[in-house]
Amino acid sequence: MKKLINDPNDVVPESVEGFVLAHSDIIVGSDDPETLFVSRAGGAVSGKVGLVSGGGSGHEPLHGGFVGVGMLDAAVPGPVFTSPTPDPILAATKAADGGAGVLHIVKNYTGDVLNFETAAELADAEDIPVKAIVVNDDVAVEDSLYTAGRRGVGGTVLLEKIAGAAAERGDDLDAVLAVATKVNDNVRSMGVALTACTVPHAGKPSFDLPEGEIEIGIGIHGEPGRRRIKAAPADEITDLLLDPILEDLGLAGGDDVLLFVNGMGGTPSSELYIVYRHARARLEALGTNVTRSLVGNYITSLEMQGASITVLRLDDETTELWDAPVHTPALRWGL
Amino acid sequence: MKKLINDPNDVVPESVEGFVLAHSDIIVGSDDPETLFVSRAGGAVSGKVGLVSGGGSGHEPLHGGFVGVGMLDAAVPGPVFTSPTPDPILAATKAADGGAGVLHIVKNYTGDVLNFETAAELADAEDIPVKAIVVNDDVAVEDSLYTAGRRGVGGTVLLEKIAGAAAERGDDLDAVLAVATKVNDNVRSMGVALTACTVPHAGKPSFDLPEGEIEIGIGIHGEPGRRRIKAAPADEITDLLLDPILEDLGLAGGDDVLLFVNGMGGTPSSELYIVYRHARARLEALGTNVTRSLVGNYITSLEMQGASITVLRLDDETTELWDAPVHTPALRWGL
Amino acid sequence: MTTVGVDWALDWVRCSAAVVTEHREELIDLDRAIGDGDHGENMHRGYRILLEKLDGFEAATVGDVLKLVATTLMSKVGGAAGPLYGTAFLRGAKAADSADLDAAGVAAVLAAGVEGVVARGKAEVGDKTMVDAWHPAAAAAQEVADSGGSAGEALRAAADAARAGAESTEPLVARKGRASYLGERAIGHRDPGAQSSALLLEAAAAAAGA
Amino acid sequence: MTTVGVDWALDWVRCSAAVVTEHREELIDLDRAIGDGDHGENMHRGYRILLEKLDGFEAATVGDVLKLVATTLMSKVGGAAGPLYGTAFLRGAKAADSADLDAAGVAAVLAAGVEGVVARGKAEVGDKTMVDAWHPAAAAAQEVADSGGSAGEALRAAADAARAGAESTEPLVARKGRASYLGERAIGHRDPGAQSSALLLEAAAAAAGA
Ligand SMILES: Nc1ncnc2c1ncn2[C@@H]1O[C@H](COP(=O)(O)OP(=O)(O)O)[C@@H](O)[C@H]1O
Ligand SMILES: Nc1ncnc2c1ncn2[C@@H]1O[C@H](COP(=O)(O)OP(=O)(O)O)[C@@H](O)[C@H]1O
Ligand SMILES: [Mg+2]
Ligand SMILES: [Mg+2]
Ligand SMILES: [Mg+2]
Ligand SMILES: [Mg+2]
Repeated sequence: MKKLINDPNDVVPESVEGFVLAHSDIIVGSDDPETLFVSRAGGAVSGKVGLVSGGGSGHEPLHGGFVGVGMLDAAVPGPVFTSPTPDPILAATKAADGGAGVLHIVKNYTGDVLNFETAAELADAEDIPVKAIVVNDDVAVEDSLYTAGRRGVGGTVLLEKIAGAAAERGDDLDAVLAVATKVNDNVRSMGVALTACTVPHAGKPSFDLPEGEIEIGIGIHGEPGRRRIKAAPADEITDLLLDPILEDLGLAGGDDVLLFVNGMGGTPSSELYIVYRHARARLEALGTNVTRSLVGNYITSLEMQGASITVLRLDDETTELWDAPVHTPALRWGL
Repeated sequence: MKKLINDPNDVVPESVEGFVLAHSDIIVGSDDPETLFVSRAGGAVSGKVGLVSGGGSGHEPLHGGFVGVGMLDAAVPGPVFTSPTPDPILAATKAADGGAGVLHIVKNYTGDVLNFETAAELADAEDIPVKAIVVNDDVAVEDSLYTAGRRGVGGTVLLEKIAGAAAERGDDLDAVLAVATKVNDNVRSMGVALTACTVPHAGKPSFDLPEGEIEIGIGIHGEPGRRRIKAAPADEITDLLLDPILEDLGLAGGDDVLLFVNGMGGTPSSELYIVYRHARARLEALGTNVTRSLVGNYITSLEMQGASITVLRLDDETTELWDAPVHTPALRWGL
Repeated sequence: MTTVGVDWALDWVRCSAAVVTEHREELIDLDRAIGDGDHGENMHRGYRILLEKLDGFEAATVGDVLKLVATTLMSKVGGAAGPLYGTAFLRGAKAADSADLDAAGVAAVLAAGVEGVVARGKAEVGDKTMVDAWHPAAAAAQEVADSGGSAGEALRAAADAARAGAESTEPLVARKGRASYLGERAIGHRDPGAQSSALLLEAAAAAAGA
Repeated sequence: MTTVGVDWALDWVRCSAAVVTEHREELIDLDRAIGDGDHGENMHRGYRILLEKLDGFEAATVGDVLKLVATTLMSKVGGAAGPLYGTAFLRGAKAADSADLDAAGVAAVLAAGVEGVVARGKAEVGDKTMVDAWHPAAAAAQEVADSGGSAGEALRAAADAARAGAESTEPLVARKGRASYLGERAIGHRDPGAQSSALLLEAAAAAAGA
């Protein structure tokens, strides 16, 4: 294991401390390290729906990097790859509440769902109305009664941006939830790993992936994917990720889409653009208009090499909300 | 070698193609693939000094990611880790020339210096006044008559931003060069590698770095560093990078600085913030004011794991120019 | 022991902390294989803090101890296991509001625990989760109670059944939790949560000297 | 051969392309050790394109061929080697504006080439660069010319001296180019540019059948 860390126990608190210091113009850390979260420097925005997300650490910049004007109000980092407990989620929910209620943006993993559920109950007991959107965009996972359902992956980033803009323009809690639901319904993702990642506490790679083999349908927690295949050219891998997305999304010629190529943390951006190039050509060949794009490391798995592709079908409203100004550590425009 | 690429020969052109497509609102690629460069979508800005940089590929987002309003006018990507030849540099220089002359921003490597020199001679023959700033901020390299001199590394990013803002506000060629020189005189960097990177054409890591060892004083081309040491906690490594920087820069208590922690491409941002945290504490203990910060992958070495620290001594002018609006694929604010 | 009481409950916590520490890496490795590699660390973190809280803790009933376990795991473990174990111990605590438990009392605590896990996690036996350890354990304890056995015997039977239950997860495809994403590839691996449940129940028996 | 002419120059290019292709990986590995691992690929790219350009190329003098080599390497190789080799061949071409070269002519071309490299790169003998191959090669050719040898003999002597010169870089610390960043760690490694220079000069001798 090779990492720029001190004690594995201190990875999350030290990293968050540095993160808050580096971005102190827009975010603050919680006072109590026992209920660790980050939130907007100015505090809750009165009258605005608060947006709170969170989950295990190791996916940076998700979620802390998306706290700021036009996006989240607070983010709760758990231990690496481990959902945070209800206490800090509750504390973040309180910090994000401007009197108009709070939306929990939860990636669909059993741990995240259960801990956010409990926090929402506790918030309810303190008279803070909470609704939750459970993001489940990963087409690598069969969505059936016999699984935990699809995982939440790349679509989460797009949803946080778009729902954040809806809250910022003054939508009420139900309206923000409706926008979030629309995004979740229209977004699909799939990922590939070239190498495994190493959880600091485990000290060993999360799985063994020999030279010449790659994992298709990988998640963001270093879980093995659905299948292992021989290494292949980027264009072929791109097809393997894109085909299930296109099928599931049922894109029609003339649809506007946002194409998001995400790096898993250890892949150079030059490679992401090679994937983007072919994915874009495929989408355009279908008659789809790639009207918005995002390429980079936005939802990662520590130092894993690999990428995921996310396609979001846009309409006028979601396009406008995507374009709205945003000022967070990891996503910024118009401000 | 595990990479999301097709033919190693196509890595640079395909990546640049995807890059240009993803950012077509602000940049364009050159028409002729034989003289590959990227430049601002609107063409040269009349009356503004043009800024051109370039060098081997593999350091993305440098330099293409910094083309746009407030920063570069054109960037020339060579083959991976290989300086581009004079032809595309000349073509980019012409594309960047708005009638006020062009500044070449050259990292101090023999190849870059020689090829930019030739291009400048050719531009001169076409009556385009060209001046060059050779960036040499890497304190890992002894600066003496008996070496090729210090390398240009992280300081390049800061210099491109600040000189770009000077050009944007209307400074003439000599004035932009003066600002660039001031930045170069006040910036120092040093890097560490935890793993080597693999040049696609070579197919093998650029050096062997066993588990438990790291390279101190690494460059950005996968060159081995000055010395190899046992892996150590992040805070110790941070000290090893920071000490020579502080010594060489001769910082005084009360100085304002920009602290830049850069990822080499394969390091999670959470680790960069751990480095940032300790570097910042060290600087503050010295009585230095860290008034600006930058943390992320801005000048990389393919998929190398590692980081570099850059410290820039700021004054009112460079602070103001740093804060000025910028709109490029990789750095954006105020627009 | 015919009955088990507060001292047993406190010992259970201490024995649990010991086995969880001892098996931390094993649980990490099981979770690396079909999950995300944190289960051992999560349980270890929870029980380490729980041990600290035990210092000077005053309990009148077994339920008081189990409630401390519940709230600590709930607020310190995180992931899927934290809320599930938290709920299990919370329900178990409610079923154990007396100073001493006989075999029927033990069986009632375990049954309440399973119900809690199922209520939160919606898993059934055979879904390759901790339910596959808890469910047979509760049933085995009930059998001992029905046939007039002691609390210690009930705990021993529960521990044995839990171990068998954990083993029984190996050939299964998972239908809940993170391993469910793997489909057929989960076959051949033991579920980490079932394994930690078996360890905790073994600690319960050991604490009773059974 | 007493003199070498345009055919020799064309053959030199072809032989160079062959050895550069054959030794591509060796040059990459030398550059990986003390540089950035691209030298073999850079030279290979340049000579591949040069071969294509040779198709149908009409040359009246050795200089015409060397000029094509110069401009192609200059505009296709990049890195440090591109402009340095480009300048060497450009200066060499100027010194070779006749149809045939005798030993003195060969020596003059090589001397002009070294001067070009030194003018651009400012390296001296012993700095662990391609100069360490070119400089003794030019001197050896001059000696053959002085003692009345043939062009072929001059090329053979140059090739031998270049090989020895490349070998002589192994124990050195580098003072120019990328290897200079390594300090003492460059010791024990042959300079890639010196090695490619030796290969090119060996090709020159081979093309003359020497
Ligand atoms: N829906 C569920 N019902 C019962 N147990 C579950 C469920 N989901 C997960 N588990 C248990 O949780 C264990 C994983 O715990 P842990 O690794 O700590 O959390 P996470 O999966 O969030 O990383 C699994 O091995 C399984 O036994
Ligand atoms: N200043 C110099 N003078 C002479 N030769 C040099 C100089 N700098 C570098 N070289 C030569 O160039 C070679 C490296 O070429 P190459 O790897 O193609 O370029 P780069 O170093 O830019 O990657 C070195 O091995 C050395 O022989
Ligand atoms: Mg987990
Ligand atoms: Mg190079
Ligand atoms: Mg787990
Ligand atoms: Mg090289």
